[in-house]
Amino acid sequence: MNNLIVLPLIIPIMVGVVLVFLRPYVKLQRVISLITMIGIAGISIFILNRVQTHGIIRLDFGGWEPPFGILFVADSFAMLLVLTASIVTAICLIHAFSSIGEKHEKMYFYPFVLFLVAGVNGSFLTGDLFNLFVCFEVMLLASYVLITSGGTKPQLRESIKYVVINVLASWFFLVALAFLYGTVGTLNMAHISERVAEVGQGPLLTTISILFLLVFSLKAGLLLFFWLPGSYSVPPTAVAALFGALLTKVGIYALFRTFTLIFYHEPLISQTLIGIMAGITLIAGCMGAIAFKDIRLIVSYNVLIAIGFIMIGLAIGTETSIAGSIYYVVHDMIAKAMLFLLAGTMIYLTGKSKIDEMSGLIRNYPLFGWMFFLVTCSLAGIPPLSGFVGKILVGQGAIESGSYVLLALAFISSIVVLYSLLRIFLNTIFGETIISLEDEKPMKLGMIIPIVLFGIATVSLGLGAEFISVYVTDAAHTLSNPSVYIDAVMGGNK
Amino acid sequence: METLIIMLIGILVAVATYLILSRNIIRIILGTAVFSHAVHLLILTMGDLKKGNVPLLKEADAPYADALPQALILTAIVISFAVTAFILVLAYRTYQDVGTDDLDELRGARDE
Amino acid sequence: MKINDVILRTISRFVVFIILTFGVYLFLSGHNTPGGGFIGGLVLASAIVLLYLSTDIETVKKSLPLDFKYVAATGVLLATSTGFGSIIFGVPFMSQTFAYFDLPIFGETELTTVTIFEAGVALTVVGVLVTIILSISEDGG
Amino acid sequence: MSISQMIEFVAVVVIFLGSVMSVISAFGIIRLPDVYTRSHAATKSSTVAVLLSLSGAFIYFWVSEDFISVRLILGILFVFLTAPVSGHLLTRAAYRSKVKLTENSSDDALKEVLFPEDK
Amino acid sequence: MPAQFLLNLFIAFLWTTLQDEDELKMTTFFSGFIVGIFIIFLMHRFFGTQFYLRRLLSIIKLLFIFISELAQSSLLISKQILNPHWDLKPGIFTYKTELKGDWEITTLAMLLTLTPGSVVMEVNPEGDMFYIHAMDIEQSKADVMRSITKFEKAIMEVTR
Amino acid sequence: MFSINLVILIPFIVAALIPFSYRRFKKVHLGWIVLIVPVVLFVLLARLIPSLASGKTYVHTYEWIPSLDFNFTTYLDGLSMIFALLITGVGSLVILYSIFYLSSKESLQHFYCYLLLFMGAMLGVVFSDNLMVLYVFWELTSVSSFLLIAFWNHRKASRQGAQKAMLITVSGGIAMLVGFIMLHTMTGSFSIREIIASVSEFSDHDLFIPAMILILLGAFTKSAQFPFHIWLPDAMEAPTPVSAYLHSATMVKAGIYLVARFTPVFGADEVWFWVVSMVGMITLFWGSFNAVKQTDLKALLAFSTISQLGLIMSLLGLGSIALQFGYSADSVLYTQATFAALFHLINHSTFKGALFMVVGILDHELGTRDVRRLGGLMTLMPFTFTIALIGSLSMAGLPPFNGFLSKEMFFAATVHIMEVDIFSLPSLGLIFPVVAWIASIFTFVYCMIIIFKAFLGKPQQEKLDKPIHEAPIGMLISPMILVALVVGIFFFPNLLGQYILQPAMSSIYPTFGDAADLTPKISAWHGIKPELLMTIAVIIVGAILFKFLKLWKPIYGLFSSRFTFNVLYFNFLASSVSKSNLVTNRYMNGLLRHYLLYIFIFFIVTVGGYLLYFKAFSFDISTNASFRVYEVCLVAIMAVAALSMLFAKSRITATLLNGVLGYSIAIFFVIFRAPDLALTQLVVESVTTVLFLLAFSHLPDWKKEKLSKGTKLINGIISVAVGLVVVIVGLSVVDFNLYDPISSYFEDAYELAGGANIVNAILGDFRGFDTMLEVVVLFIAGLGVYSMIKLRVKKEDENIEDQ
Amino acid sequence: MIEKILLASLTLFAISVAIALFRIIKGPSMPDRAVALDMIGVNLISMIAIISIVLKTKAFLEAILILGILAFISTIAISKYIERGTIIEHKSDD
Ligand code: NA
Ligand code: NA
Repeated sequence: MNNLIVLPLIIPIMVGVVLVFLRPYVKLQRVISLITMIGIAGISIFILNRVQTHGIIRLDFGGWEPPFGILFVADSFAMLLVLTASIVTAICLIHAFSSIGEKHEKMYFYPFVLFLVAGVNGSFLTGDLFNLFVCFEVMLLASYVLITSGGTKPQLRESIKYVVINVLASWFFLVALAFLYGTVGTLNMAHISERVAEVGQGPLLTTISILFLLVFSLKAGLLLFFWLPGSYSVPPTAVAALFGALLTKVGIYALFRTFTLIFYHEPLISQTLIGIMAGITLIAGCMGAIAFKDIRLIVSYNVLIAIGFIMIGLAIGTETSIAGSIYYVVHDMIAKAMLFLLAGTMIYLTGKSKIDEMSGLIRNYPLFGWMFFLVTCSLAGIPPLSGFVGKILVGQGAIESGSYVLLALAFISSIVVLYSLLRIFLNTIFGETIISLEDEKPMKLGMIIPIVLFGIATVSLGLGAEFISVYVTDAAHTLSNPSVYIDAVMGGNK
Repeated sequence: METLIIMLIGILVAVATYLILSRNIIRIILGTAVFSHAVHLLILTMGDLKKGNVPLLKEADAPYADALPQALILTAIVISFAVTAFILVLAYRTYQDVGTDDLDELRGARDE
Repeated sequence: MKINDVILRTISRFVVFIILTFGVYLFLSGHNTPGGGFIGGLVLASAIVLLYLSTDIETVKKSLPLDFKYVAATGVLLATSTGFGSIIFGVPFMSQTFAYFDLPIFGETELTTVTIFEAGVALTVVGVLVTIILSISEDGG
Repeated sequence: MSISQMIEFVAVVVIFLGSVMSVISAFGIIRLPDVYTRSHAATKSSTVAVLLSLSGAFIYFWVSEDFISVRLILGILFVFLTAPVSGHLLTRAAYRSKVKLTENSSDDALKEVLFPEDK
Repeated sequence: MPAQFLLNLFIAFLWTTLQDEDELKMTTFFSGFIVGIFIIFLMHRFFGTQFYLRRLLSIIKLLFIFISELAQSSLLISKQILNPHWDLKPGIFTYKTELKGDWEITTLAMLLTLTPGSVVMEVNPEGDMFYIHAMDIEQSKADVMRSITKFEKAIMEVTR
Repeated sequence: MFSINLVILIPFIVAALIPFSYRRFKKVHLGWIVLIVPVVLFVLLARLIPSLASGKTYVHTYEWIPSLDFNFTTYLDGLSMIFALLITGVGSLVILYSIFYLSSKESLQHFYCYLLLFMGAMLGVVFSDNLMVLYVFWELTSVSSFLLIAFWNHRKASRQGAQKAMLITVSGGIAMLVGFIMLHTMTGSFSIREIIASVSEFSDHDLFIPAMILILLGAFTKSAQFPFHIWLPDAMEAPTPVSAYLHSATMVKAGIYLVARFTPVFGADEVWFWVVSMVGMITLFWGSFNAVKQTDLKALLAFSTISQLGLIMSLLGLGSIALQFGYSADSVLYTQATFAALFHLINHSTFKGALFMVVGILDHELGTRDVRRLGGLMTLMPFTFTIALIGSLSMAGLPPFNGFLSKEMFFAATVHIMEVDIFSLPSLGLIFPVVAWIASIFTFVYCMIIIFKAFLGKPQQEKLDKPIHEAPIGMLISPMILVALVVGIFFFPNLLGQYILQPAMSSIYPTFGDAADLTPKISAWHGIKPELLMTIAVIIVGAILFKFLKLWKPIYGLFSSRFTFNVLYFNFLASSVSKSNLVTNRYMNGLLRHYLLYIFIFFIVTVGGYLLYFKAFSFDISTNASFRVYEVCLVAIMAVAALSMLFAKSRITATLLNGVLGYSIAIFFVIFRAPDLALTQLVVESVTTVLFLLAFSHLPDWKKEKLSKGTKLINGIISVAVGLVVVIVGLSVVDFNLYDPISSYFEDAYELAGGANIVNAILGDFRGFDTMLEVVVLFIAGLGVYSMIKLRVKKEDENIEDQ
Repeated sequence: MIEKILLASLTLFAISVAIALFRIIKGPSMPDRAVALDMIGVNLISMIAIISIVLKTKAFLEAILILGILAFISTIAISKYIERGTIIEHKSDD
């Protein structure tokens, strides 16, 4: 039964490889990959519910007991992310069907997406730090390919930077792993946590924890986000949406995991430093979001704001604020994917990318326009859309712990988000219509459907927050109480 | 020995850092290669050096050298190879299409 | 004067067989001595690389009409499906089993699922390496 | 000193000879004036050096551990086979990439065939 | 000739089975092979061809030539390197051979390369002309001319 | 009893139906259908007035997110009833009016959809007991207001006005939200009723004042209080029915509602009194002062609205002082200010609604709202004129109109406050009547402007595009009903007082016993009191000022236009954008080198800094393994090879040096007893070299690095520092020996996994999962390289991506 | 005694490697460097053989053969690169 939790990783991989053999049959590839993602979403729901009834599920690969083998650990936090990632991917795939082009599709586009998902899911699920590195690499390699797929000049230009910076990040990851192995002599995260707690997190271990902070911050785009705006604004729309939704979340996940499970003993790092970094990220994101006229840049900097916001939840570190961050992560994955799809579709429709070059799209594409408005409200945290619950809980945590600066930054950022997106909305969606009926590119059904699906998701996630609250509460509880996780991993065979 | 190797690692890291800060893409790629050399040595050094025999049970007797870091390095070597291959191709594809191997000329358009 | 690669070609033809044999040996012997899927695969791949180096792409294609992408894909499928097999048998994913058999000719032989797994690894390594090298070489020339 | 110890000692001396040979050839690599003459040092002395040390090792393992290493034999064979080829390929490449012969050189039979225009 | 080899294998196998042991042993097989060699040597005239191990002998002979050339040349080059007054005249000269076929040419080229003071640089497209770099052109030319017929003969013994 | 929750939901449901069904109503103006909603709701609510007047309240809860205590709880009491009646009542009239105002050619489905959205949201605001739900509806009113202001979004001014309104009100909303969360932190409850019930327990909490200020920020932005008033004039870009409805009668009063609602929570605090009343007073003055200079009638009404909202706000502030004193016979006097506030709230909606509709009529029929182009309409548009006259006079505070009554009460309240002696400076209280009086003069002046400039004097047909004519009857019905109310309330004020205002007073003063005590008897004539004298003085001075308007109007020129709040707002936005652009472009400059430098500096500063500052460095060479000479040689070789890479003049040299490094590392793997590693390293290194060579045939040889000396120096320093940090941490880690690694377990590999090669057993079995994924990594790379090479974009496909 | 000689040999081989490294750094021509690299490979083979004796293990004998193979392949690749600029051709000229 526990084998179930490897499925979110192994199915995409195997299906991806099979699709390589099905190269010429594009339609078949589409159907199979979509079914795969929906299937994984279904499995994830099942696992998520099982976690509620049976507690954390773990799978020792090869039957080797922790800490000796590699294992997957499915707790509510991980599964929530896996579930959201699967849903987001499925929807982005639908968009890709009509936007990515047959040439790309025949160049293994779907296998790469599936590998990306596998890497992402693996990163969420693994309970072994070195395996996390490997899962990262699966995800990264796939992302390297996807970011260049198409091979336009800007893509090549940005992907070089993206790849080099990520290679450096991976290097730091290995250095950190080496140091950690040199000190605590183990790789299993729960076991590391036990050992770190046993001796107390002395200065050396804290130094190493900063190294992990550096690594995961690079992935998460926390403070070290320089690679992000460029690389998120060049790939094809569906890919950009996937990136915007998934990639940084993996880093965020890792930060949450390591700094709640392992290195939670030194608040100077786990709270103050992360708090400062989150704050700066937020400010930089806000500045970037209003600085530019290129839609893709505006959207990319909005990613930073969300990262800062989510990390503030960790920096505050109360159970409430962590729950808030979890809500917000789930929301952000959906809303960001939607935003990226909208931005990309807008560029596709007009052939322009600057906000002052387009206008009045609402006349030509009313539904599209309203979806943009919806996502604007959602990302600005306007209730009852999905961003709202997380925002309140983070705020609540901040007030309870007296982190007023972070509180102020977090909430002011919502205004900037609103401003930056309203600027797009008012300039492009509203305004004098510039596209005459003859020049109007027809809106492909395959492009608007995923956007609407995301729209429905963000509304229902807000209105139906109660449905996921039980999972979020459990996830936050596990994160706030490391012993829950440790007991599940180290507490004998299940 | 450990101290000596760590000093060497330090030099490798410094060289790699200097290389990766270059403008030329090949230098940068070489920088990443040197980085991986350094970290492979580092992982090995973090297990105890020379404190045991070859980890082949039929070949030698206990004590054995720490085999886990060796396995990790093996994985790391293969991964860094994969990445190097990719980045090399990326570099020359960029050169073919954009016409430069100079990162300063790959800044991209500014948005005012 | 045109280049005459006769020496290189002749020696390589011979050397390639040494390397191939050695590669298979490394692949099989990994269980008890250094070697295994990776190294075996790498060495096999270098043999093929040597073929390419000493002759040319077309010649190798004629004598080795394989699409190495599919070789690699088969390898990955093989490696993953040994893991997947465990799911069917209801044991933890990636559980490897091993047993000793007394076979004629080979004597006491160990048969393990790891070997299948490693075969997958080796195939992938060969497939990927050759794919990469071939793709670059075929490009624009 | 038993026979086997003596043979072991001889093996080690063979190895040592190899190392001396190696240093000499390395010295040649610095001393000789151009790449062609240096490749003489590389293909000959250095090959001999490695053959000596491998043979020494082979003998040593044979005597001290009663182990006939096919891998070492193969290694020896391999070096023996490939060293001249390497020398050939490298000098050819050097000439074709227009690396100059040393000033002292007298004849150059290749020049008229390969680069007649440089005359 | 392959027929001789197969027959030899068969004899060895027969020998092994005749030994009637519990298990197959490499050593038994090996001894059977040697027995086979002996039998075939006696009977080789029946086949109307040369004894197949003759070629092995010529190969071994060739190998010795190789080794001795290598030893000489390495000594020579060591001497040249260590000679404080280096005043040799290097150069490139040609040599036309009568050998044909890839294996023959290759073997000869390798031999020449291992000969003291010379390295084969090029083979012409027709495959009958070597361009040889010599450490000291006068001496090497002479050396090569002196020993080359010996080499060619040894090679042809193996291949023809 | 139907649930109040349904009252909120009905407009939303109808709004949601409109986009799907509006096409069916081609023949009928959509407004007629929509009109049913507010009328029905009004009737439904009105039927509850008697029971509310008898002290009943209605609570109903639907669970929304019970685990977070966000529940859809509605609470109908006197206070919410006033607002609900305004929302549905004025809503009905406005929709009726809009049927004639908006032609069927406009996208009515949008208009009514937004309007219903707003109506539902606004009802939600006033009925919600749960703070979070209140916030939901609060923001929804901002959103719907945004949409309505931007209704004619092809106009730039509309879009800008909408953006400004949305930004300011949503920002305020967010501040308010934080305040709400603070309240929850203090009380553990989101229910307003529960919070009010537990006021005494948390009024000395540290967060009490911050929460108060934040909530007031929400109220002030929404109610266009100084200095947040700047959005309201721009919001006049909306169609006039919207201005009449949202931006004078209802939405802008949400802030008033909020202040009234929270008076029982915060009112007992002195800060509340000062902030609310002073902000109200300033707004009152500033609004009326600025209204006078407007030439656009709608802008004039906008400033007038600002001013009147200030008036109501200040009254609520003044009324809160009663809570400071606690319930006593004396303090009841001060509650009259609150009473006046509620009274004026209703009155304002009536006369201002009517006036907006008048302006709408002018705009609609004549095509302009500019007083300079109007004049002499009295005779040509008699009905419109009558309405305008009544509305203006009521606004100016003249009898026999309801405005007179509430303004009198306002003056009375300011006079009462003057007598309160709790202030340390006794003369400070004088501010209130003085400001009130001056503001009223300006109010009088601009009311006269409406009457005289637009309707009296000579008609100026030449300045108009359309002939002057009376509006169709349909457009006149709604304003007529409103002015009828203006007059009606003047004559029967106590009906209103008893049924509507009294229950509301008990909501605001829940601790003040019998609400009947708090309900003064309103009478038009109550003897010659200071307030009456003040009114008379207003009329006299106002008339003089109006007469000599031209003489003193230049005063407005004294205020530099560069420092108006409006300009400040725009400058702030513009400079944020340009500064952000400057700063972001500066560090996000697209240079990989800089990005990497940031990362390295972060590494050096945090990792190195922490290590050194907290003295984590420890070093002991004695535990080290021994070393041999040749190993030192190898180390030296590697170091030299590495360093030479920096100076290599050609890429092949560097690649070969990298190969030397790789091979040497393989030797170290041998020395450190790692046979599998040595093998792998050797092969991988060679294949990598081959790859480099392959790629080189597609790349140019490298040129000398064109880096300035300074750059090189920085690079050098950073590189050395990075190396040093790694060394220091590495040495410390080597010295850290508290744990045995877990790897001794793997030494049983033969028994456990059937392999004698431990490394291989780890790779194939113990950690086979890593290996499996590693194979996948390799596969992705291979496939990726293939697709990257094979997939090329044709030049023409590269359209905008290339910019 | 034996070990001392072996260590001395190792040191000598290491010195040869160092000298060859000098040639790689100094050049002047590419073939010079290639010759030196080839030599380094060959010397490393010897070193592995000797270290195997010192460590009394047969675990590294595979490495000897591998290094031989790879040094050869690298040399071919480098020389072809120097000579033709490409190391793998589509089709031979003949
Ligand atoms: Na525009
Ligand atoms: Na240690």
